[in-house]
Amino acid sequence: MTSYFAGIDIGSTMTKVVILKDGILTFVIGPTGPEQRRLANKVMEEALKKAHLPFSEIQYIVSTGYGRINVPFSDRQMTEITCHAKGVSYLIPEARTIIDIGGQDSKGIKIDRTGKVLDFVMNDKCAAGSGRFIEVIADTLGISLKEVGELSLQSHHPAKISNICTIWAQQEVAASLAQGVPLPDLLAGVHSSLAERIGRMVSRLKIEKEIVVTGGGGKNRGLLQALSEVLGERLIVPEEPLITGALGAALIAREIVEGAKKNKIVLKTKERQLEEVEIL
Amino acid sequence: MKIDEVFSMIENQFNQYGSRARQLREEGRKVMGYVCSFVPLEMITASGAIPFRVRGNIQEPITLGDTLLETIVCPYYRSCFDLSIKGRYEFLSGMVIPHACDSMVRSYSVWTYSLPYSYFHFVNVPTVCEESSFEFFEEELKNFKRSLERFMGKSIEEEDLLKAIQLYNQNREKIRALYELRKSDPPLLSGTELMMTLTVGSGLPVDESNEWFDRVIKAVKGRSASPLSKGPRILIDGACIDHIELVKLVEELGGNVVADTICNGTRDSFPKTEESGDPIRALSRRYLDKLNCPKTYRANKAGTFEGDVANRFGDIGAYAKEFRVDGAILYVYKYCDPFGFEVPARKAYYQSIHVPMLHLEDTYSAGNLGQLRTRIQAFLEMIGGLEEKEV
Amino acid sequence: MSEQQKEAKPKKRMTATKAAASIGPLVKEFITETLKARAEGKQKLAYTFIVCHHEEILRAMDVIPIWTENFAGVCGAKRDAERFLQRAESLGLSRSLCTYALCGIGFDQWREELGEMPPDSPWGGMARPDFMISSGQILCDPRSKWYQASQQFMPDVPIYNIDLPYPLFQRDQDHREVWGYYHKYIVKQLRGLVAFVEEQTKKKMDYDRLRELVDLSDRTWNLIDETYRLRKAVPCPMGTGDAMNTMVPICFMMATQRAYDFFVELKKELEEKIARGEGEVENEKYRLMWGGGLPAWYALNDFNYFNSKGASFPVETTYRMVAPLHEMDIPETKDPIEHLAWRWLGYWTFWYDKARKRPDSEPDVERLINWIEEYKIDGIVMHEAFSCRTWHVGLIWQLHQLGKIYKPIPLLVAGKDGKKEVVMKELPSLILESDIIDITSYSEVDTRNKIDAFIETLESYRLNRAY
Amino acid sequence: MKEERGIFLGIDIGSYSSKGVCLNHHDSLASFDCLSRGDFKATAEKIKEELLLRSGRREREISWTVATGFGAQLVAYAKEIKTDIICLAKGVASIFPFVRTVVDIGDLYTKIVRIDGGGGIHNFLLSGKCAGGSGRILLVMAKVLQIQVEEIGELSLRSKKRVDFHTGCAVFSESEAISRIAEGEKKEDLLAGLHRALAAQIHSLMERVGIEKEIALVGGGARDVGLVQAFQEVSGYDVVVPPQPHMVAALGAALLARENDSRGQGSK
Ligand SMILES: Nc1ncnc2c1ncn2[C@@H]1O[C@H](COP(=O)(O)OP(=O)(O)O)[C@@H](O)[C@H]1O
Ligand SMILES: Nc1ncnc2c1ncn2[C@@H]1O[C@H](COP(=O)(O)OP(=O)(O)O)[C@@H](O)[C@H]1O
Ligand code: SF4
Ligand code: SF4
Ligand code: SF4
Repeated sequence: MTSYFAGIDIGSTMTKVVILKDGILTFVIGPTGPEQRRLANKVMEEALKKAHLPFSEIQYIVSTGYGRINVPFSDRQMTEITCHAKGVSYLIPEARTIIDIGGQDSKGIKIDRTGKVLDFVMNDKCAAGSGRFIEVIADTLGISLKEVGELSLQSHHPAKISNICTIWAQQEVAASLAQGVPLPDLLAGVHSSLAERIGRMVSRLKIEKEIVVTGGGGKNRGLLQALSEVLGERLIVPEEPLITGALGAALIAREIVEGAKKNKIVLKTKERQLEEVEIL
Repeated sequence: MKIDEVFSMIENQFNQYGSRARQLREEGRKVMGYVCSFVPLEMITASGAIPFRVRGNIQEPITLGDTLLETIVCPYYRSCFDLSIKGRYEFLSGMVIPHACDSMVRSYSVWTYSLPYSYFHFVNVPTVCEESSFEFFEEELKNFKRSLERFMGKSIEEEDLLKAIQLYNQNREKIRALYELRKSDPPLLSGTELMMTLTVGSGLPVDESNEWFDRVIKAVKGRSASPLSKGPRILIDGACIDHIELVKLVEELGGNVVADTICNGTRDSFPKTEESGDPIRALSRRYLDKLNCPKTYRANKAGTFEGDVANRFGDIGAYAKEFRVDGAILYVYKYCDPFGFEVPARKAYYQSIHVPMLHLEDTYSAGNLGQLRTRIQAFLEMIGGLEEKEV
Repeated sequence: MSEQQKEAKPKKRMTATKAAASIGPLVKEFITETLKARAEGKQKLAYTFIVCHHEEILRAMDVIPIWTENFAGVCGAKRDAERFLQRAESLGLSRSLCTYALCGIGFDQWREELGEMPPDSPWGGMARPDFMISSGQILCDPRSKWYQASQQFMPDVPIYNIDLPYPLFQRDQDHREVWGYYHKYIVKQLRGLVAFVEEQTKKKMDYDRLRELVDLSDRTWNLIDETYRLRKAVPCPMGTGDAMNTMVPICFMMATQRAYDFFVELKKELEEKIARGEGEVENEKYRLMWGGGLPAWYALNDFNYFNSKGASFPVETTYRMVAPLHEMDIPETKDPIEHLAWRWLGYWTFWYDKARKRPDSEPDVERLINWIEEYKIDGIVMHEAFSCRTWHVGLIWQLHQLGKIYKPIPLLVAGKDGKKEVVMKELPSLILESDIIDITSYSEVDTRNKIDAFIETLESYRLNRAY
Repeated sequence: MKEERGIFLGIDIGSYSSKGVCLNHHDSLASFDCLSRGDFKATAEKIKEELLLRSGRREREISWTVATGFGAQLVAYAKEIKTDIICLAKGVASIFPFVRTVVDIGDLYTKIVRIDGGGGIHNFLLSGKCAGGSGRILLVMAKVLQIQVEEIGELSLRSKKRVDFHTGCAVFSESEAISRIAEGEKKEDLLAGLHRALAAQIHSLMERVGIEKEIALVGGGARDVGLVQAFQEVSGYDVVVPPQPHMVAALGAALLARENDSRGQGSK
């Protein structure tokens, strides 16, 4: 009998599902909104459809991310830190440091060969240290997140963003734009400001190579370049940096099942049913 | 008493911290507030007053306190001041503050001029620990004694002091016995229960506190099973932790808190006072030398960094072994200078004894706890395996 | 939080006095001297802190002090502290701790890791010491923990920690009741320092020389006091901006002839300015007191901004680390060490008697009151540096207490029915918030905005003063 | 002396909204406000045009203009820039001469100003460094809850259940709100909780400069009746709110412009 495992990562901005067979069978990325429970159901449903699987085939499900407790069908909840470590190590075994830049926080994680977490730091008190910073600015400038990275790479004279607070920086950027500072320069400034902050945080870990960037920040080439400059190191980005958390969760699901099998333990699982939930 | 009864009474007293002290005040006793582990409680008890540890409240936002005290004071201490100035401890007759950290020293005037108590005293504890420091500290304790005598209107006799020393030594033995109950795996007494019990004790006259500890010990010994399931065994390293939220969070997430170095725990409760010889001298040794607090500078006698940290933090290693600790959480408040400066050295020490450590900087506010949650959970995942938890 | 990272070099600050202008090169010179001495290896170098009343001992033993607070301040003033602060943070030190210490520890770690000075170190960097003298004063925790933390990176460098307590002010107890045993302890601590330095330098203390040096710094001390009192003149010839320079000989050069000569010069210069009626600002409108807090070293230009609005600072409570010796009620003694210990106690308890006499006063508040009167002060400015509790806790309360006990200012204001009436108001005050050297905590726009509003406040007091 | 026909403009360019007031020697002729939308220069021009249009005056009749607020530097036609502190003091004193403490809940800052009836300042304090304690958080909330900022006040008054909302980061309050809604909390209860938390922060800021009665709440935040009520409950003080609380600084600026003229002082 083939076994299927799923990991679901409910982030503050994106919900991601990975279904695992021997390798990644399928993955789906959807937005997260106020209705986390419903979206969890929806994204899962989509993933199952894509994989042509009935829900009952999924042996074990691990949820992770900011909204991990809001997943009605998850059998076990794990933090993003453990999950990213597993996921990244699976894709890039030589990774020793992970920098995850998400919408709610950013993290630095040090791992060993097997993907075990050795140490970590995270920032989550203030939006100024997270991907949200970029989102807010992009929104102010009226450009989409997808364009942000490329645009900033065109800059020759990055602007200096003097405010840390996201809200004040937003104001500053808007004012500079009105004064005619070119958009790419502003974006480059914003990226280096965030990169500085992230660099400062991860420097608390003794950074070792290879360094892998995950989370939405990994999709932003402007930010990556700034970060690489700050750290003075080469950065690796997985093909799809958003899903390493969900992938790790699925891998952990598999490990749990295998471990249980070895120790002849019967695992409790939740009912495999997608519910309709309406909020707002 | 049944165990549930005991703990529900403890919880009650914990939630109404100070109610017994208020009652005693109404009965005409004098209740003396204090903070930190450096105030010799024996002296207060011997004077006839009842020492009462002033606590903060992590659930209550600091408001009134901020109007007089800068927010760069350690948040725990600000909370203590906030509650005091809001009148929560109006039953106190006085307040004794020691020289423990800049937050305490520099705000001493603010306390003494803003609170309506009729007695204030500052105990100047030396920063270094040498022969001349003991001499000085003895004089300082004698001055404290004279000051208390003046306030209480009666002299403190040597036998009063000796009796108080004995009572506190008993108290510390009982606390030791409570800690013994955490050695089994899973521990028979949860960290949350212990923290509550100790906190309740710090708001009672020492003889009453002794009775309570006896009750708890007896009840817990009669327990057939632990209130917790097996999980990583955690040591909490830090300063004044007078709330249960951190420990509760760890235990909620599947860790078991089995040991600590904190001021409200082993730092203050394990070292005992010599019962023979001159009592003041004995007290000066206990408080200055035996209390292992970063506040007291201890010269590097080893000449190497490794040797120095082994001397300074040896108790951590000993507890880690004794209580079979899997990991430690170093919990330090923002703006706490004595502990803050030791983080790198402590980190190195934990590495040297191969105990994984999580460093948390907290702002003593309930709003911040959510942020600790993910960190603690990840740390527990990091040190615990995946498999053994499932049934 | 505003961040002015890697700010371009700050504009050169204009000083009012020639003496203040000569300080920059002077500091550079003594930092360079430490580097030279390190290279030559003839004299011993010691890390140490200001306000310990131990300079005489070091100088008498020919030990060259490396003032670690000074170096951090230099990094701050050059707007080049950030990289050292970040190093310290990456070691696990919280930025809420004394940033001088963080800067110093970050620098030490870097220098020890490289085995040489970090690249482009400000003024050549801080030399590796032969030993460190920290100070477990009742005054400041970081000064007792800092070198211990630095020692992690240079375990071979020994520390001597001098404990220098003084009795805190208690309203109901005369400090003289207890200072006998304080004095005894401090003397032992200082003698312990002598023994330590003797051991480190393999030299014996020359007590005659020590006595001379103590005498020299006593004379300097009195001279500083006389010089600074000249600033009572209207218009004020020298402000706090300059005093943040002239603090250098007070804090880092005591017990040297040069410090004495410096103040001879400064005194002469001030006397001349007063004779010419020349003020720090051309048109003195407001006289302000810097009532508490170390300055933001990277933003000393703010003093010029104040000046540009007609505000002068004749007095500051910061770095005025002297009190007239003859007014201090301390026992005479021939033993220089005993004298140092008395001077220490006399200095810290200087305002105690006065404070005890005025109901609800307190030494720090008492000092404010005295100086408000002596220097004809119109308003108080304080700086709350987030990372140092020592000098920055209690400020809000001091202002509060001052408002409560000090005579208010009568102002004419429009009352409820529109008629003018006299109300009594406390002295205007302003608290600026940032840090000593962490520039990320500073916002020039905010600060200038606050200064503008404060000047408007002073102006409305000036215009509406009833009598 | 300027001719009697002269008019005086007070322009307050805020980060959220910009306001202008036009006075002549005796009366108020016109006022206008609009959202700032980043381009302060253009906004300032627009306000001038609207004010002239509404007062039926011409540009050359402007005797003096005082600009204030976040974007004051960008009002090209201003003769003078004043801090919003003194403008608030002037403005409030002209409406409520009996007020001694002004609380301005603006978009980026909360400001406390202690004043006398003549518009003199006695003390002041600004919130700083983090937008978590200012009016912006209301805007963020309105956006997540999908309501208009104008509706917040009324809605929150309908709250029946006490929900504690931990304000922290103005940006993250969004995600906190989201998860609280997901947990089943009602919008009105959340808003009431937010108001309480914000009110407590403002109260504590106020205590630091000392409170003297009467108290006026102004600025855009004072248009939020829920916040005003929460403030009265939390602080235990009654407050007065002028009819157009957000216009007060602009009014003060215009008054200063007129004063300047009557004192006959010139030049920038
Ligand atoms: N295509 C993209 N280009 C640039 N940035 C992106 C892109 N997609 C997402 N992001 C960034 O990623 C963040 C969300 O990342 P994610 O790791 O999914 O966070 P979370 O787990 O909190 O939802 C957003 O804040 C945004 O800044
Ligand atoms: N009608 C309204 N109801 C409730 N809140 C409002 C209203 N209008 C404005 N606000 C709030 O007041 C804040 C400040 O507005 P305003 O005083 O115009 O700001 P500024 O002058 O700083 O630009 C805004 O952030 C918004 O949250
Ligand atoms: S936690 Fe630290 S700063 Fe706070 S009171 Fe205790 S020793 Fe002082
Ligand atoms: S007094 Fe303040 S600035 Fe100086 S070392 Fe101590 S904490 Fe640092
Ligand atoms: S500074 Fe700004 S981004 Fe940071 S917590 Fe405050 S409001 Fe949020």
